Amino acid sequence: MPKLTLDDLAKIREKTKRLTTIRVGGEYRAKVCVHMGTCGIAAGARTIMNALMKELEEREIHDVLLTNSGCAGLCSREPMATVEVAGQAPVKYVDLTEKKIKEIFEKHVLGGKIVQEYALGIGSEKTDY
Amino acid sequence: MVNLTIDGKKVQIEEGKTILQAAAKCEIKIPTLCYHPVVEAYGACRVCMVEVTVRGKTDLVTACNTKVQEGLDVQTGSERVLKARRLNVEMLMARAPAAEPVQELAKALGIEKTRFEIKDPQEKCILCGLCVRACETIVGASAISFIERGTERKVMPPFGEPSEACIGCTACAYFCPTGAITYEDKYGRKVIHTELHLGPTTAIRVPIRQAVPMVPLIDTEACIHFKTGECKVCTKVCDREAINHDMQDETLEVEVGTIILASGFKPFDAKRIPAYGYGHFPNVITALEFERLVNASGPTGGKIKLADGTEPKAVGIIHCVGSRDENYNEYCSRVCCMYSLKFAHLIKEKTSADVYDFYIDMRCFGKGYEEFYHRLLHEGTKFIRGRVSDITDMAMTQREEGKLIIRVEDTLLGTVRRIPVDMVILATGLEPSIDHNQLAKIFNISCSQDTFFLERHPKLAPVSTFSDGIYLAGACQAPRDIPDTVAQAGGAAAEALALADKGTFALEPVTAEIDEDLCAGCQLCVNLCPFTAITYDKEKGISVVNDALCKGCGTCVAACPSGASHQKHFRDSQIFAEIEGIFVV
Amino acid sequence: MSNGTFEPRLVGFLCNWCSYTGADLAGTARMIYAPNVRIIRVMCSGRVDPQFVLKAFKEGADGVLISGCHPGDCHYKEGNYKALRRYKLLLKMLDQFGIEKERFRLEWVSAAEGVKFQHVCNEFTEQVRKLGPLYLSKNGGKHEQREA
Amino acid sequence: MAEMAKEKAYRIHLMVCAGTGCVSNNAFGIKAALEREVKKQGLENEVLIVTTGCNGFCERGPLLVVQPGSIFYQQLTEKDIPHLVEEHFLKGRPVKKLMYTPPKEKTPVPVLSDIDFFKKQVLIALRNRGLIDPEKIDEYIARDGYKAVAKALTEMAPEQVITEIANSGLRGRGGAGFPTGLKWQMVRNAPASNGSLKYLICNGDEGDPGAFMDRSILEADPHSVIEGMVIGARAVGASEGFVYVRNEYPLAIKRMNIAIEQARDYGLLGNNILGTGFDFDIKIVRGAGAFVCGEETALIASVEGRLGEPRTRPPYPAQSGLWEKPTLINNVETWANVPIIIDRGAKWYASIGTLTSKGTKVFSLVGKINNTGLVEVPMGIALREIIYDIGGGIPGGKEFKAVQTGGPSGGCIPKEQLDLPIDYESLTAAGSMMGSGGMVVMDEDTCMVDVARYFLTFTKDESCGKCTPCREGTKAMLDIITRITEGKGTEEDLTLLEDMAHAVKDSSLCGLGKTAPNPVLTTLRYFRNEYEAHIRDRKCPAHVCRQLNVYTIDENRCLTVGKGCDLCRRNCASDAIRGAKNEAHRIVQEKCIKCGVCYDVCNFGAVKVD
Amino acid sequence: MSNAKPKVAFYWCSSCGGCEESIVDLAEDILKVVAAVDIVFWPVALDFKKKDVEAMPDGSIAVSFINGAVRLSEQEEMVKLLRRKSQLVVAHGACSHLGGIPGLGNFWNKETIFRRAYHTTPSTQNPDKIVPLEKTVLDGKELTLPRFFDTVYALNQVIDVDYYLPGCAPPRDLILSAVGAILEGKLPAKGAVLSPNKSLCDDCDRNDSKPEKLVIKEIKRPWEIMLDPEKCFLAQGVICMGPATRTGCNERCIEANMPCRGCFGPTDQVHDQGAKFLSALASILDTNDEKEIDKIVQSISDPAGTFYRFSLPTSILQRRRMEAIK
Repeated sequence: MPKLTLDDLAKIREKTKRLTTIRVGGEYRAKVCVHMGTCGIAAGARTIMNALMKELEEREIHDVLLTNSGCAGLCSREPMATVEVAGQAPVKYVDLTEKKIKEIFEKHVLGGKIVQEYALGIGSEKTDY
Repeated sequence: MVNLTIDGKKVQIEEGKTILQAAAKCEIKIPTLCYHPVVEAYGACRVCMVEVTVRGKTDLVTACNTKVQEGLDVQTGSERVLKARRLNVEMLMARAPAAEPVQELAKALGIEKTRFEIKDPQEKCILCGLCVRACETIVGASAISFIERGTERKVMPPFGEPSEACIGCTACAYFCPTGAITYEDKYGRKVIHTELHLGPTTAIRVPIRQAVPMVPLIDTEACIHFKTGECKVCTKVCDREAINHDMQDETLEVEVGTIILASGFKPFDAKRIPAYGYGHFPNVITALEFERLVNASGPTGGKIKLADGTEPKAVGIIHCVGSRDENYNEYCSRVCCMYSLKFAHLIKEKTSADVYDFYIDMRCFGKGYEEFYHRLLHEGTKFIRGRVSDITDMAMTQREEGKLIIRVEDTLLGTVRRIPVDMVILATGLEPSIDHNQLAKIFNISCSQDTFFLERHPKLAPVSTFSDGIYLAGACQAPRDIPDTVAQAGGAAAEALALADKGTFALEPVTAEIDEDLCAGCQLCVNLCPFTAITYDKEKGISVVNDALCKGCGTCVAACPSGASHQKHFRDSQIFAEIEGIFVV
Repeated sequence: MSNGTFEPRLVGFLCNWCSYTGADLAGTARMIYAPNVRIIRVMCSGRVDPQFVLKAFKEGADGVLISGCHPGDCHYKEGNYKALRRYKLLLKMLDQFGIEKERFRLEWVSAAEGVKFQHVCNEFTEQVRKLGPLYLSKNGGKHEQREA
Repeated sequence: MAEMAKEKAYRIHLMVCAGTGCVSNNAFGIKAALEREVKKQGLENEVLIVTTGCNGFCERGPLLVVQPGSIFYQQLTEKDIPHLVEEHFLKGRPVKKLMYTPPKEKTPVPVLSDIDFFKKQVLIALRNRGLIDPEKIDEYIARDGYKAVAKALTEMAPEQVITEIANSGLRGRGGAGFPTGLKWQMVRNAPASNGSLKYLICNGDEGDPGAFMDRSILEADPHSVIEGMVIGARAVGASEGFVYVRNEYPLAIKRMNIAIEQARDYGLLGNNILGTGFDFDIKIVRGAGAFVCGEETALIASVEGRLGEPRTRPPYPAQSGLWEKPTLINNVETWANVPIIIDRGAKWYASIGTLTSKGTKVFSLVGKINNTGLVEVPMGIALREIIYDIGGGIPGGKEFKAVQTGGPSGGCIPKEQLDLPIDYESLTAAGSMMGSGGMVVMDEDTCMVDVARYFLTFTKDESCGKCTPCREGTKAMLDIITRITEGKGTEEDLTLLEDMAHAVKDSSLCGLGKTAPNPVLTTLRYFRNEYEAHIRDRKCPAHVCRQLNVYTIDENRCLTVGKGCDLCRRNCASDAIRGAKNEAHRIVQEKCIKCGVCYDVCNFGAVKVD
Repeated sequence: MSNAKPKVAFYWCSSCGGCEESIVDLAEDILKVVAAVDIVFWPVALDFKKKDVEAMPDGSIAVSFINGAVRLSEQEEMVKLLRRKSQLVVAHGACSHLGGIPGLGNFWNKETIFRRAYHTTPSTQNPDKIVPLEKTVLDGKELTLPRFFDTVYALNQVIDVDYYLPGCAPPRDLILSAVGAILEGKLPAKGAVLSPNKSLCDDCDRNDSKPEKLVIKEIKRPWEIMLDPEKCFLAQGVICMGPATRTGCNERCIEANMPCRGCFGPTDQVHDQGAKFLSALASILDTNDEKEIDKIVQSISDPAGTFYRFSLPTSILQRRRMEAIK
């Protein structure tokens, strides 16, 4: 009995690949950017970030890029996040709560359907990286 | 077979041979320095470089370790070759200006002096590595190696300390082509005639020039292979592949009808008499050593020399060393007087030395012997009757300075004398060569008290033994000289042949017999028999006498507790009758 | 005895190879020695059965001599050593029988030692002569009325 | 079975370069600071800190690459970290001042792939550099690691593997450029005497001064070497392999050891690899760092525990190598190329490079160049591209003079040949060689005679001393060159030097000796005028050979500008300067020992050198 | 003398009585004997007097079994009488066969024995130095005692003996077969010892345990060592007379883990059991060194008594020479 079979090798590869995809800048289905300037953090961006991390972790999703950025300039509507599904224009969501972001994640990030009610606008600006 | 061309000459040679070997085959000389036929080629000195062309590709390679290839075209003296070779030799001249082979090579290549910096004009080592390779691959000791690298490279034992791995074989010095390695015998005993090598010289040798069969043997005590498991150089140089290191002593069982024992003698070990200083004074030598010294095929070509190579001015010959002496051997060794006289004669003949013979009495028993003695008396040999007490180098007078002084009581003059001489020859006596008691047990024969073999009868059966079919010849029976030995050997051979021819021999009439009906099988007699003639028959439960082995001593008969054993012609009843008869009167 | 001097009667068991030859040598060399020793030749001193010694004493010997080759010289290698062992034990036992040690002797005489044989004979004779007769038969033997 | 537990995902991966260069620049201090700050900001569940092997841009260490996005931070100090962590990782604002700004430019280039140094590189051997933690086999596997082994062991016959390697056109990266496929075929065909024992060796004895690509691969991606070796072992039928690493590479040894352990744990080494019944294992042999042990026969002797000195070839190691068994010996970089060739196919590989030289080559770019570091470029790239595009040109605006490739065994290539395509044949034709990939750039201030002296000093010191020409010849040549640099050279010396260089090249036993004269020969070839200047004019045009310099003092300047500061006189070791404070000074040439101290200490430029 | 049953006489001389016991020990087999023969004289068991025997015609007794050595004139007289009256005389047991244990008295004579017995034994109180006298006149009447000989005799040294039953005492089966042979008239040649003419080793179970080289380095007495019950006694260094002793005893001593003491006497070929055993023993001593020989000899404390335990009167020397002792 070998210590490792071909299947095992493939499994390890797949798993680790998912965990390290962000390093190689491969294909992402979506990019979520949480705006985490001082204003954002004060308004609860941390909760949004944590909620998103938890979603990614629980669903074992590795092809969604989760980033943060500084203040988006619309401090009154914080917490804010920008969702950019591959091939589509980025969408900015404002006044987020944990519940809201979960819904957005479910519907927009995974489902590809924009959650209109939370969105600020579409196609505003692109996040750099 | 591979075909190649060397300097235009076509050569055919077996595959696997080197260009150097191929060149040798067609008598083209390629110079070498680090090459030795028995050591694996190293390719370090680069003077054997030749230009080879194969399949259109030309390159410089070392001839010593480049194997031949089909179609190889070799140039041993092209400009490119010579340029490289000259430069290498020139560089070696700078490294080792005192190395003669390099100088010779340079001369041959037309190099007069080196253009490179000479560090040490005395240096001889060319770093060819033969010593290192010999020590590693031939000796198997790896006691020396290169240390440092580049120009700092040198041959050293580990850490530059005397190495425990060194077995002192001096192979390194032997292989060194430039004499850069020397050695000194620090730990051996003070060698007699250091330059003469009276002992064995090499591990593989013909034992003596008159050896039969005239073939070399390997001294396993001295052979490096038996010390380290390596070497086997001899097998590499023996074309006939006649050398086999794996040979073991083997026991051969040969069935024979008769046996002649001729185990010979060994000379008395002169070291047993410390007062004579043998082994201490280099110029005190034994008779055998003198024989070797005076032998025309010996190390000095027959010249009589002292340890320092000079000729002696006075020589003392001491008779009866180890013979006629109750401290060592009581018997007379018979031959010493005559060979001592021969020595005296030879010394007189070859040198102008005074010869002193110290004797107890002259035993010139043979034909013409006495006449020889008389001749010596006329030749001026000084005979001094008396046993030498000791030999010393403690001079008491000017005349004795640097001499060996023999102290002796001259019994004819009745005074103690001190005779200064340069060389002392000890006329060592004869002793049985091997353990005769053990041999006697094997052959069912006896030894006399002096441990020489005992003949059956001194007059009636002088070459026979108590075992029928076993005969004695030569000094194993008693000290004797060559004519006597030859005569006795002839007698023994005749007896042996006569018996073998006859095919049968008469049993002793006086043997023991065991009465089957009376023997209870107590086995007490079995071990008594010195001739192992009695065996216990387990099945019958009785002991049985082998008539052919029984010599009829009757010991078993005397011991048989149940009276079952009888001795023919010496029955109990016969002896009882004899006893009774004595007192009839 | 008639002239008042006691002439001991001695028995000698001599080995064929050394002592008997030695005795022979003494004879051929015309040596003069005491005639008291009656010689019985055996092949080897190892052949001498203690019964022979007892028998000799019983039959009237005043002394018994066993003679063989010197140790190490035995024609049969070790027969003389066996003789020696038996002699030692027998000597002790004879003492218990009231026979003096001096009446029983073991000697090594080689074929060349005619002189020694002469010497042994003379000495042994004198030795036993000093002890006087053994008179064994007087109170041994068959049941006799002498008891009375 | 590998542990398949669910692992935590992080949104940011910090790839801290832990190559030897960065480590010596406090990479671990940076790493510790990062950990500290990340924890302080409560980001430990979001940010993963990874130590990677050498990133290549060693000039700029310590380095940090932030993923996603490949933001390249350089020349970090511990002080920078709190700010960096807060700004970038917490607040998402990359810190521009810690990014790389190319020379002559003002704006930093944030993304690694946009940096010139990286832009022109093609990473094959170094494909995983900076992307994986070399101490984690899973990360290697994630990068398609051990996929090639699986393929070679299960889908390909040994002959196919060899054919694939042969077709790829891969050539030995150790320097000589022997076709790898052919070598493998030789080992495979070698009759294995005494059973079927064959050995594999990975030559990691990187001895060229300034070369560190092997070390870098071993540190950054040890598994690629292991994988290559397993494939090689399968192809030639070997069951035991040795990785020969010089003891001066402790980090490489440590990472290799960890990698071997991990591979064994996963059954990728040892018995029954991947259930295919194939057995192979690797041991590490540490070399004592003798340059000559890079020579394969010397290396084998060293592995065997003997004196590391070369022997005559043939027999080649492929026929009779380690313990006289057929032995496949390849360089680290060669082995690292193997898995990807098997994985992606010979055709893909052969598409890179030139007609005769396929694939890429890793060079260590050092010397008078802006971007010192490790670069992997496709074969055929022009020297100019490497030096000016990747290397960023010569610092201080000086003029390029020559580039020395192939280390001490290589030669100098002058600026006339800057457009020389880098491949085996071109380099050899230019009198140099590919070597293991050292590339030393020289500018106008370099004396080529001195360069030759420098390399000869190295080869003389590193010569094992076995064969006469190398041992005595390098020394003799060095003596001559030293004479020349001291102004004592003659025309005959030049002839003798040239003769000797040819003879040593011709008659030396091993590659070391055969190539040792290369620096001499190429400098003679391209810069003979410099030699002649040294001999005829007793001048060193670059003023490097101090013995040839003539120091004078501009008395006027000394007095007027420097006011006779007397500094030079006080510093003169040989009491060769006359003068006193407020006086003009002058140098007594007879006493001057040309140490140059006066020149160095003069603050007013009054000391002239000629 | 037409009585069908042969007449048988039993008599004991100087003996311990064990031989009488050996007859009683025949147990029920005695009844067969009694049934087959007419016992006419058996002083130990039946009330016959000397005069009854004298009254019998010469040769009227078929066989007389006489045990014990002859020590007294009375015994001499009685055995001579029985000889005259009997057709066959069988020496019954070691004492009459060889002299036996009483024969050890031959190391002394009457004078020394009396001195010891009546004067010097520690338990004796005899201030008047009274010794038994052959004739004593008491109240004018003369009382006689049999004369005590200086020497002990085996039976055949006093009368002619036809057969010998060896052993101390003779084992049952030997007696039975002897009686059987006599009754059936299947008798061997006159003078025969009614036991096989081989030494004990022939039957000894331990004979196979002898080592290849049977030698003795040191003599031990049985109580000095733990005797190996399987191994030859000589191999253990213990003196066993077996090799010099006639077999037929059923190795009773050996089975009791005691070495043979020689009660069956020597085989026919041997004149002197003690001398022969001495010779054998000395032969297997494992040394040629005179000093060591002396040492071993020294360790044998009583060679004569050991080797002649049962056979002194019939040995060549027969007895000690008293002249040398003062």
